[in-house]
Amino acid sequence: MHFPIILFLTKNWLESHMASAICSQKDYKVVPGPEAYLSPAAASMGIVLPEKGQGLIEGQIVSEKVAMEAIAKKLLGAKNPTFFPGPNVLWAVSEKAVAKAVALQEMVKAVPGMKIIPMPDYRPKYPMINPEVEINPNHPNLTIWHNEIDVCVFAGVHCHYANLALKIIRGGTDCYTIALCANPGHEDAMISLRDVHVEDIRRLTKVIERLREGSK
Amino acid sequence: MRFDIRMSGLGGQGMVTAANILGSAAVKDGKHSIVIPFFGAEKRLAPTESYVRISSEEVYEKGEVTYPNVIMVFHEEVITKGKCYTMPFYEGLQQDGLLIINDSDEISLSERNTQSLKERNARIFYVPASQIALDVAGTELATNMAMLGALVGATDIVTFDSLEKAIAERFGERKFVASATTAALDDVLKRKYARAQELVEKNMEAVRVAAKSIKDS
Amino acid sequence: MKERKVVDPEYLLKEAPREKKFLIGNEAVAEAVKRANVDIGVSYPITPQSEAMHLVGDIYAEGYLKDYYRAEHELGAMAAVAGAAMGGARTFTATSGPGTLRAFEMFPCWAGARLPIVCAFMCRGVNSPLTIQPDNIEIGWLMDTGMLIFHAENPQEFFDMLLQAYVIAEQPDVHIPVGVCADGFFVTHTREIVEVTPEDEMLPPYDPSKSPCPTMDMETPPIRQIRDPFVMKSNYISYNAHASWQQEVRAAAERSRKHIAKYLGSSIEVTNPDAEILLMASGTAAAQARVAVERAQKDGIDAGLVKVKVIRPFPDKEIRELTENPKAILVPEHNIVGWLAREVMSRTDYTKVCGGPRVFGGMTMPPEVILSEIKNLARVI
Amino acid sequence: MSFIAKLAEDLCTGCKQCIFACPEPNIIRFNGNTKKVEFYIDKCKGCGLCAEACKFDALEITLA
Amino acid sequence: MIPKISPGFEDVLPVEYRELVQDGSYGRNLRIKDLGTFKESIEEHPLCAGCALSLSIRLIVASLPCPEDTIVVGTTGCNSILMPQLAIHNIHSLFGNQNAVASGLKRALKIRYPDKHKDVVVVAGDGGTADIGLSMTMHSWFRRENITTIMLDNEGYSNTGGQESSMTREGVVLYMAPLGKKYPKTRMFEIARESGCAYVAAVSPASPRRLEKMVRRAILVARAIGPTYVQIYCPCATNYKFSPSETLKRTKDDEQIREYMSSDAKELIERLGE
Repeated sequence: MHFPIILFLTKNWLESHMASAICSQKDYKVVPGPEAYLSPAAASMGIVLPEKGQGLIEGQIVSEKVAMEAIAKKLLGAKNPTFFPGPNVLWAVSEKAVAKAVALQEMVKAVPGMKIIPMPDYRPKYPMINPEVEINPNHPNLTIWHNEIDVCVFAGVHCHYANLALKIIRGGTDCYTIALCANPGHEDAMISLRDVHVEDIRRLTKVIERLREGSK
Repeated sequence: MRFDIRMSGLGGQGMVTAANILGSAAVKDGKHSIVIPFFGAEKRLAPTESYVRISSEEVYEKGEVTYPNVIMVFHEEVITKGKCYTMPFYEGLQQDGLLIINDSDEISLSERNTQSLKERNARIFYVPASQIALDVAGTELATNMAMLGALVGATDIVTFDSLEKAIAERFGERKFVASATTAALDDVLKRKYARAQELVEKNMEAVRVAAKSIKDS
Repeated sequence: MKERKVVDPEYLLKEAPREKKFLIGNEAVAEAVKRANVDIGVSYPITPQSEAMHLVGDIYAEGYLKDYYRAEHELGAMAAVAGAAMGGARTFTATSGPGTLRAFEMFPCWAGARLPIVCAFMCRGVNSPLTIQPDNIEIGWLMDTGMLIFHAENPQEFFDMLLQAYVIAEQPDVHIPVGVCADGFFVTHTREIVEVTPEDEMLPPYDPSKSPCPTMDMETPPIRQIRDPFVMKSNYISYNAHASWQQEVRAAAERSRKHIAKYLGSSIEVTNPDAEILLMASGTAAAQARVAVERAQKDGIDAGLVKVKVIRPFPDKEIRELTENPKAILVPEHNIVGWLAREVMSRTDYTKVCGGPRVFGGMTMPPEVILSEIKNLARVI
Repeated sequence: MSFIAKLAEDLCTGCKQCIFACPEPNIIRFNGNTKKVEFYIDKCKGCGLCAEACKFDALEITLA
Repeated sequence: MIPKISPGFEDVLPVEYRELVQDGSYGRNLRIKDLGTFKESIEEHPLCAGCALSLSIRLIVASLPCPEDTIVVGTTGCNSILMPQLAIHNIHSLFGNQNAVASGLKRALKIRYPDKHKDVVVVAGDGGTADIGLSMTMHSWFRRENITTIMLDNEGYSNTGGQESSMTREGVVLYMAPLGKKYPKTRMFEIARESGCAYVAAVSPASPRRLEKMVRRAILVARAIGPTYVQIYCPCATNYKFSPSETLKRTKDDEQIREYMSSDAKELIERLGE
């Protein structure tokens, strides 16, 4: 557990309660935690979502290409990379969802040692979750802590729940979070891509494979 | 020229309708206008007011006209019995303002009121609007039109052409948002005339007669 | 009903040809709803809102909406639009003063459930003794529900803001309700020129598949799903989930800033920003203030005006910058509590802020009243 | 201290009354081969409704 | 929607989800008699041992004619503690507004899925239905909304610790009625009938097959004709302070089985052979 909790509390209590204070927003970075007793939402700290063709790295807007490279590097350098697929890809609701699921599995295969822990739904599960087999947006950091996951990828999670989970993970763990979003992206992730569809996942997989081959 | 007009009368005399028609006519003339009724739970024969602002410039102000330069009194009881939310009836009248009162005879005012109006250099016109409405349009419900005629006679605030179009639009087939009581009076009025066109013509005649009576005076 | 075609929102809001009409605010509301391609309207009568929902009923009868009914009370109306929105429909409703309060529990619920509902608030007094007259105290209460709050000055803005509200509310990164407020009677019953877009052009339909929360139709995964979950366990982490949830609703409002800049232009409108005396006002108080500022300038007083169009998310940065230089800030308002003055004070040197004049209970605020306050200030600064 | 249901399999007739009486889902399952019920006891709260419903005294509530 | 797992993810999903897909009740037209032979869509829940209300919900869910196209609307109360564990879309909005939410939801689904039956079923407690939400409950009936309202009548407010409700019987001492309730139980059956419900029934979980028949009838009539109401008596062991094992006996002793159907509803039920 993080020790100087009082310090965190003071600094971040101020920040999250002065969410609009320009001074505290200036240098805000979305980096691995543990950040605070209750970390602020990155959007309230002045972090804005990327436009089409762009991505986010630690709160900074970069080109999509740069973001993809960064994701690949993070995944290949991870001790315990983990993929958290959400309901939109776990459940075969449409051909699009199935195609995406297949593409994501190819991505997982490209990363040596990458695990999959699913987020099958969003219920507050009773009485407990087994963090070895599932992640739940209502207690995501249990999963992260238990498995000592250092880099994780979210995909197929509804945006609202993805943001909850990403923020709690940042608040309570030192996991590096990556979000592949089909909508406009996630400020609360350390790296985020937007408008990610099947072909974009394939492109990302290619980047991972290229970097992996290059490092051999 | 900027007109800030207050119309005072009793519920059912058509102050709100007159204000809508006047504002609409001003817009047709290419001017700017804002129309607002006095907003209470208005009932028949209860004191009622409506307001129109007209200008060649853009108009921003909302709400009651508190400092009018034109006050139109639709019913003598506004003055004689104080049936008016604004007391005395000329409260807020600007310097050199205009008063148009629906009565054939001059109403005797208290010395204080006479003095006060004199200090403001108010121009006062009496017009037998209800009588004109009855004689020319065949119904007292056209009183408001005669009052508008008097206003046009005194100020040329809108053209007859636009006024006619505005009346036709108001009583035409287009759906018009009116309170329940106003809608009921609309029905009475429409029943009086065989055709919508006749309604417009008769009302315009009342407008012209009233305007002429002011011009002539 | 004319045959209608779907057009691009940006075209409809910015480029579509406009026709001048002489309308009251309530008519402008119905004209906006017509073009917003709304699925369901739910109404409940209250002055001064009623005529707007009558007219929405009329356009439903003409075929512009797919469903419409009069609810049992405002709480029922607001709950029904919530249900419809959870089912993936685009909804509209409106209320005023006491109705807002009767339904109040639903507003944080809409925001928390991330429902892109657009509701028009035709503000009126709510206290006893009864008043049906304009008074926008309810905005002061609505501000902290998590909804976006727009404040229209006139029927034209009411029309535009309602359409803009749908476009902004339904952005996947925003997806929270928008309250479009206008002062009752001063806007709802005031007839003036409103420039409207063509009757046969409408916004694209709502796409629930882009919602940040699943649609409740048993077609959207996951099927094991409650809108919206309780905290089931009493421990740090599940409360953290709830706290994060609330932060996420506020974050959504922050994200709307980008879209507000795109579709509204700006959250504020400024005249003479370098003035010694700066007025800050919203709604019809801004209209009255504009006239007072013009007259003050004619009298040789250095006065300016900031009209605040968006109350939530509050234009913090803009207000902070604008309040740096003036010697005094005057905040005229149509309510007794002075919620806008409070907002401004908390973002600047509050000793410079004069909250007032305040007019409420239905009274008109003549520009002369504001002007005399400007003159008083000019004497002392 | 907690209670759970205990089944005397030889007395079970497979009438399913216990299944219809149990407020907890997926605990009592019917085995199509043996035509008797089976208990997935992990989630049993020991309320005793199954024992009440059983007309053949095949069920009793015991200390877990 | 009948849930299916995306190919390749079968092995990563927790076992209870796999069971739901392989052995769930979706699209199989299962009945209460089949209970124990398929995976129920309620997972483990936190309600009290011996809770007749949770038994009722379990039986209601097993009775749904089309669980794959049903959306449940609940409200605050013990039922809403269970609902998140239900693998059918369900809504908790506020306390008492369930029938208004259901009205809006049903209308939205009619617009979006004109060729499909989407059953909207309200499952709420007696407080939510007959007290705080009474106006919204009754008005959904007046408006003839195509929704089914199921009241779980445990004769009091249980989730908040055992207060008297309008469904509590006269004379009963509970919190907020320290001298005993001073007026009789609200006659919701009659109210429903007079308010325009095409089908009204009262039953308890002590009669599971009858409960099933009534719930099915109520939902099928709601689809085609108009509002329906089922009142399920399910006494609360915790707040009425009796042993959980007595629940069934109490329920059986006090249950009142009643049924009313309009002539249209009767014709429909006969035609469908329900």
